[in-house]
Amino acid sequence: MDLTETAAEAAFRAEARAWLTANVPAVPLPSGDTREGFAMHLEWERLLFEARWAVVSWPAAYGGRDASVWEWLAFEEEYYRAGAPQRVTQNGIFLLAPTLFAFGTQEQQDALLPRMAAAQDLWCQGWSEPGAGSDLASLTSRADRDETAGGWRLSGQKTWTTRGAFCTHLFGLFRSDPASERHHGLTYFLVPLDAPGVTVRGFPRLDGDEGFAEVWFDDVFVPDSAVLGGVDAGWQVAMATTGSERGLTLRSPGRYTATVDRLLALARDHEVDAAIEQRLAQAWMDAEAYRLFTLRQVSAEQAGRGRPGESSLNKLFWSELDIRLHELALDILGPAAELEGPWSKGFQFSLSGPIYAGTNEVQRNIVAERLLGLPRR
Amino acid sequence: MDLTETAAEAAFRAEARAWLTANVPAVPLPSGDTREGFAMHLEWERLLFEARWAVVSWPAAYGGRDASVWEWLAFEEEYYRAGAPQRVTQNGIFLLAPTLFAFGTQEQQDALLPRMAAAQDLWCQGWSEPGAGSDLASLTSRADRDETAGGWRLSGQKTWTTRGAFCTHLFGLFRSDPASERHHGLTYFLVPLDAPGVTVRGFPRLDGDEGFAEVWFDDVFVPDSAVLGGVDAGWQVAMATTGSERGLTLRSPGRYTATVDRLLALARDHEVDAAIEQRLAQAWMDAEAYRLFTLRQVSAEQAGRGRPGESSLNKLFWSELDIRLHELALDILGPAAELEGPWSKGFQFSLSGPIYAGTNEVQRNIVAERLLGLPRR
Amino acid sequence: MTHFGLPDDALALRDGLREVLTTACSTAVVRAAWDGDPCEPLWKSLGSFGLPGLLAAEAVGGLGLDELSFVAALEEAGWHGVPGPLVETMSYLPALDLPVDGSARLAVQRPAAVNVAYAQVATHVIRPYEVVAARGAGVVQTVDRSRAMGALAPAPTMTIVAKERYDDFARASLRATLGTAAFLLGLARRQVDLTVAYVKERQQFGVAVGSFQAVKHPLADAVVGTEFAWPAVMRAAYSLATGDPAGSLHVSMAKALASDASYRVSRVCLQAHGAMGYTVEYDLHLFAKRTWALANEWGTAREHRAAIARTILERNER
Amino acid sequence: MTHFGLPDDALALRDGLREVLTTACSTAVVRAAWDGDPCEPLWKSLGSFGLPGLLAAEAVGGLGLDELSFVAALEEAGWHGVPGPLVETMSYLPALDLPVDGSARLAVQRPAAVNVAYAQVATHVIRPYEVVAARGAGVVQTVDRSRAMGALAPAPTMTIVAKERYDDFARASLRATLGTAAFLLGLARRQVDLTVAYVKERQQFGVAVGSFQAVKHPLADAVVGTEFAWPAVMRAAYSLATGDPAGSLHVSMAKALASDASYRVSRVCLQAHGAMGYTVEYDLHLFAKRTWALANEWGTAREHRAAIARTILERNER
Repeated sequence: MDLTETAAEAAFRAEARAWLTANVPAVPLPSGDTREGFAMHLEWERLLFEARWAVVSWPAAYGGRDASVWEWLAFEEEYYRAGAPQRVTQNGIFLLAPTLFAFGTQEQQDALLPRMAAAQDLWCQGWSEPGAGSDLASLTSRADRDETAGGWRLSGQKTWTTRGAFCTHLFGLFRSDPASERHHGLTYFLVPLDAPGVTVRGFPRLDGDEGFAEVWFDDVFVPDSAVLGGVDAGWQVAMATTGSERGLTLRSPGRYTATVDRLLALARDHEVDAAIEQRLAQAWMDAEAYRLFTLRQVSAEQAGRGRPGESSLNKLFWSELDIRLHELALDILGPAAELEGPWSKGFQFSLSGPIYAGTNEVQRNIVAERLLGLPRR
Repeated sequence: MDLTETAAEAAFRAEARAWLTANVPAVPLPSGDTREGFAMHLEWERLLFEARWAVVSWPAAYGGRDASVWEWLAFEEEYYRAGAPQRVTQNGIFLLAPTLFAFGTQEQQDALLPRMAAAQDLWCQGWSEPGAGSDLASLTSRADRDETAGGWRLSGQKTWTTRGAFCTHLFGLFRSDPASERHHGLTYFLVPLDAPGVTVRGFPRLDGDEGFAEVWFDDVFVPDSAVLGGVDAGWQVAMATTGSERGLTLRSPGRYTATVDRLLALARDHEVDAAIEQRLAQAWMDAEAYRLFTLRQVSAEQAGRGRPGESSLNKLFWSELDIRLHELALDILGPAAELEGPWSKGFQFSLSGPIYAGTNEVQRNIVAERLLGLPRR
Repeated sequence: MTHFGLPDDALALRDGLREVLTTACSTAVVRAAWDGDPCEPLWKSLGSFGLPGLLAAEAVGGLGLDELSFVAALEEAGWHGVPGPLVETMSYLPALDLPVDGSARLAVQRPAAVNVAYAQVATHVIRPYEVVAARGAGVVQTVDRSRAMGALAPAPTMTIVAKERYDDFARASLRATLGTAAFLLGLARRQVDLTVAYVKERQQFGVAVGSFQAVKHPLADAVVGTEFAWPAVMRAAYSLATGDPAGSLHVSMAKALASDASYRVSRVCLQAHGAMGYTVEYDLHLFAKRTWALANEWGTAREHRAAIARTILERNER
Repeated sequence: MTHFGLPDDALALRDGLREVLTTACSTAVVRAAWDGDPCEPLWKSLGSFGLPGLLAAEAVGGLGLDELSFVAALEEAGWHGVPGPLVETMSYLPALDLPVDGSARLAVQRPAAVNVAYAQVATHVIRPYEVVAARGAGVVQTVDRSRAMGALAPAPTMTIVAKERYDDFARASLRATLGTAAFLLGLARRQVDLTVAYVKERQQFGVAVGSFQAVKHPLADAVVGTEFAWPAVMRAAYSLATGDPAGSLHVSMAKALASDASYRVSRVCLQAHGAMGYTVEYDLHLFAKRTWALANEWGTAREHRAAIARTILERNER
């Protein structure tokens, strides 16, 4: 057990803090889930990239700093503490990139990662379909082999694609073996959204922002190089990514400790009684407990002692924590809670937490079955 | 809508209050779930019977007062307000008796009800078996036809029989059609526990009192007159009784409003902050809401407007309310909560609420399927 | 004889209103209100039905009904998500000399509040002891956009309320609190109905998702909450109708239980819908967002519980 | 390099203790403690292992280990439900000149408390700044009878604590709070283990009840609670071991989270057992009742949260 920051880590943190202090916009950007806001966030992404803060844990060759996971956590902590903009590139750099590093060919990595880091290619995720949500393995989008052209023809529909209307590329699963069922016979494809036959329609989320898209594929040709990790091996490849989505790469602890700091500031501006104080203390503890759990989880994984179901524990906790933090803020605001603003917006966003990245119902099954060993139905 | 008490109701209430004030023991009796305490409670039951307060809603011929359900509710309110002893006869008068009134022959009613009211016959319930709890229909205790002797021979084992070690009779379900499955082919029997072949072993509950019994039947003969409501019709007959158990006859609102009064008195003896005050207000509201819900439920049933699943709503609410009330008391007591006393004892008892009379898991299924119409699995 | 239930005339009124609203208040109408539409045809229908003046005396054209009919009607209105300041209009009209035909729409400025909900569509704004015949200036967006708020424009005409009507105003405030509780339970019922329909239909893993205990049990628990809040609303209505001195306590209880129960329903129903509930293209959000706003309007659950605690801790000290 | 996890020596100690307790502390031993048995053989085994003096200096025969080993050992002791004032003895021995071989058993009289838990089996009772070598007189029964309480008998020998050891006493109090948190999580782990075994075995409706979401999901949620409390216990142990000035804050957090999480586990596990958990003939209650007692001992979750609130609301005002 050692929680002291090394000199190098401290220096890394200090550098990040100084840069963020100097560069984070004084006035928060408009939501990155609207067309105008997205464009402004892209500028921010490019600024981050130029200063080599876009992908700190990546190799320097791809625009990163080869940061350790501890440095990455420190960066995230500073990032949220500084109130820096949301990362509209996150589905690429946090969800696709780990899969590319693990399964991509050298050519794929060299071609895709630098452009992703620089926010030139903007990636969205194509998992869900109208009939395949929690039951992802029931997906029906097809990839038909085109031997002549040396590639595949995609057809079908994806939906709930976050920021799909603003992105340039999609990664997703398609059924490449027409005789297959469930999680067999699927392939992980990388698809440019300007390919002929692709239609994208943005549609609004709960808070009214156009944060979702439906994507239709009508006989869309992609070459063999668009396959990530092997034909018919898509499920295994995709599961590596959903693990990342559930676990800490998407939800770094700094996000919640920063939210709690804002919550405490809000409480100081209002009269709060002992009932609220109890909940404030709980909020502070929970965010801190999430940070400590994450440190433990990372340490265990590094020591090869990770446990099954751990990323589901993580996901259950942060998704419910996020809602509790916002509920507490709204309770402090009282009748003013209904006004549009960061807390009401954050509350609405928090409600998606128990739904996306595998519903919490599915996560509870995983904890019960894989961590505790209870029988499947 | 009319919540005014009639003159007759008010007089009835006043008479009950006066009698209770004069007769309720000044020092609470020891637990009726121990052998010594049970005997003292029987004396109380006989006192109640002599003053015609044992079974107020029954016909005068059987020892009652022909009280309306409103009068019965008023009596219960006064009973709990006075801190009167627990009703150790309740499984007979509240669970079996409604079934006897509905399904018993005139002979059965005349023979059994007066003795039950007078606490001469003491009835326990024989539903659960070691392998049949929530899944009551899986019970395996048998009733084999003995045509020669004109009756039945019972064999098998019942368990979790409340106060079984102190009772004289048992009512329960036995499989009378050996070829039957699930809820078919069961018969409802009335069995004296001194019949040859019956063995009873008391065993302790969570609070250490000998409140449960296992009952073994080894070729126990009972005559045809021991059948209640028809051979092979036991399931339908029994369901009428479990409805009573879940619903208001077992848990009258006066019980919780009286508990809340004691809770408020406890709070006045301790320093409580706003967090506790919020919970006290919630406790008061919940007990009151339970009372109002019950009034509505009774009114609807009297008007023939009862809904499926209503008794499950009722059971879910009182069982969880009872725990919350006791948790709050223990929280107010703090470190003193662990001392044996009425609140810690009541807390332990409250924990059985979500388990007995059909687990709350089963009740939630019933609400979802019968009231809301969701599909069965 | 004791009877706990809505009287037949209240039930008949509710059924009649249901018929009116089924045609006059589709979700398309609610969505129009989100875009600022004052929904004149809807209010005209409501006026013809007599709803705004439900509590007003028959002498001035009202229906002269009591609070039991009032909560029966508002629960139904909540199910339909009627946009606009219906609760406030119905509650305050009996205290004022204004038309009961739906042409007067009354918004209420709550103590210490800068902005007024429905300021854009109201004809009058009521403040403690004055009535301003004006609409709001500037729009402050709320999560439920049909409740868009605004600060008050300088008042062209203003009426100071006469002292002898102060009691009427206090009563109107209690009624508005109670009516909001009833409206919330209607919103909750609608959300449950939408959810039941959805989870019976939606298939995953080869079965309807509504067959999973993970969906059934939270929904059952949420329904327990609303089922036990509704009798409290009925009781408070009866107390106001009969002049029970504990009326204010009963109204607080009704509002606290309804706020919490309907909020919980909104959470469970959203979750049961999965991603489907998380887009404004689907209707659920219309009812969820109104729930979030109204749960905190006319006293939050915490405020009402605090008031109750003061009463019960004192009362029992006697 | 940053590493968040128990050091190898703490893990080895825990594994060794597990071996000792598996033979020395069966549930039969815990049940004997319920009947007033002071469990001498168990304490002799603990003494041989060195547990009572785990934190005491090697110079006086202790193991000289730190709080990380302390919480590792106590979590394991909690799993076995070790009866007697183990946490208190381990916490206070370093502050006193008493044998570390298990013959000295220290009970602690908490401020303002009349009765002392374990008064019947302790050799010494510690009060703010005095140590009484005496056992309690009279028995006050508690829900967990292995914790029977008593008022103190007139003290034959009493030692006033020297002023220069006040800091040691303050440290002992923090350690006892932390150790109780660790013990609670061990109790919780045991209850989960019992429950998992039971619901895998128990059949209803033709399947193991553990296959129902109604059983799985509450259990999963309860385990989330303990899984997130344990790192807080580790962190607080690390803070005490390294003299972190925020040690007291971290101990409060550990105790508050452990109290709530283990209480919740006790409720969910009892419910998952159905009637089986509701008899003292089955073992579950031994661990549940200790949980209920310890959740409120050395500060309730509410008290610790209140302390945390004071700190964080002030700290951030700087």
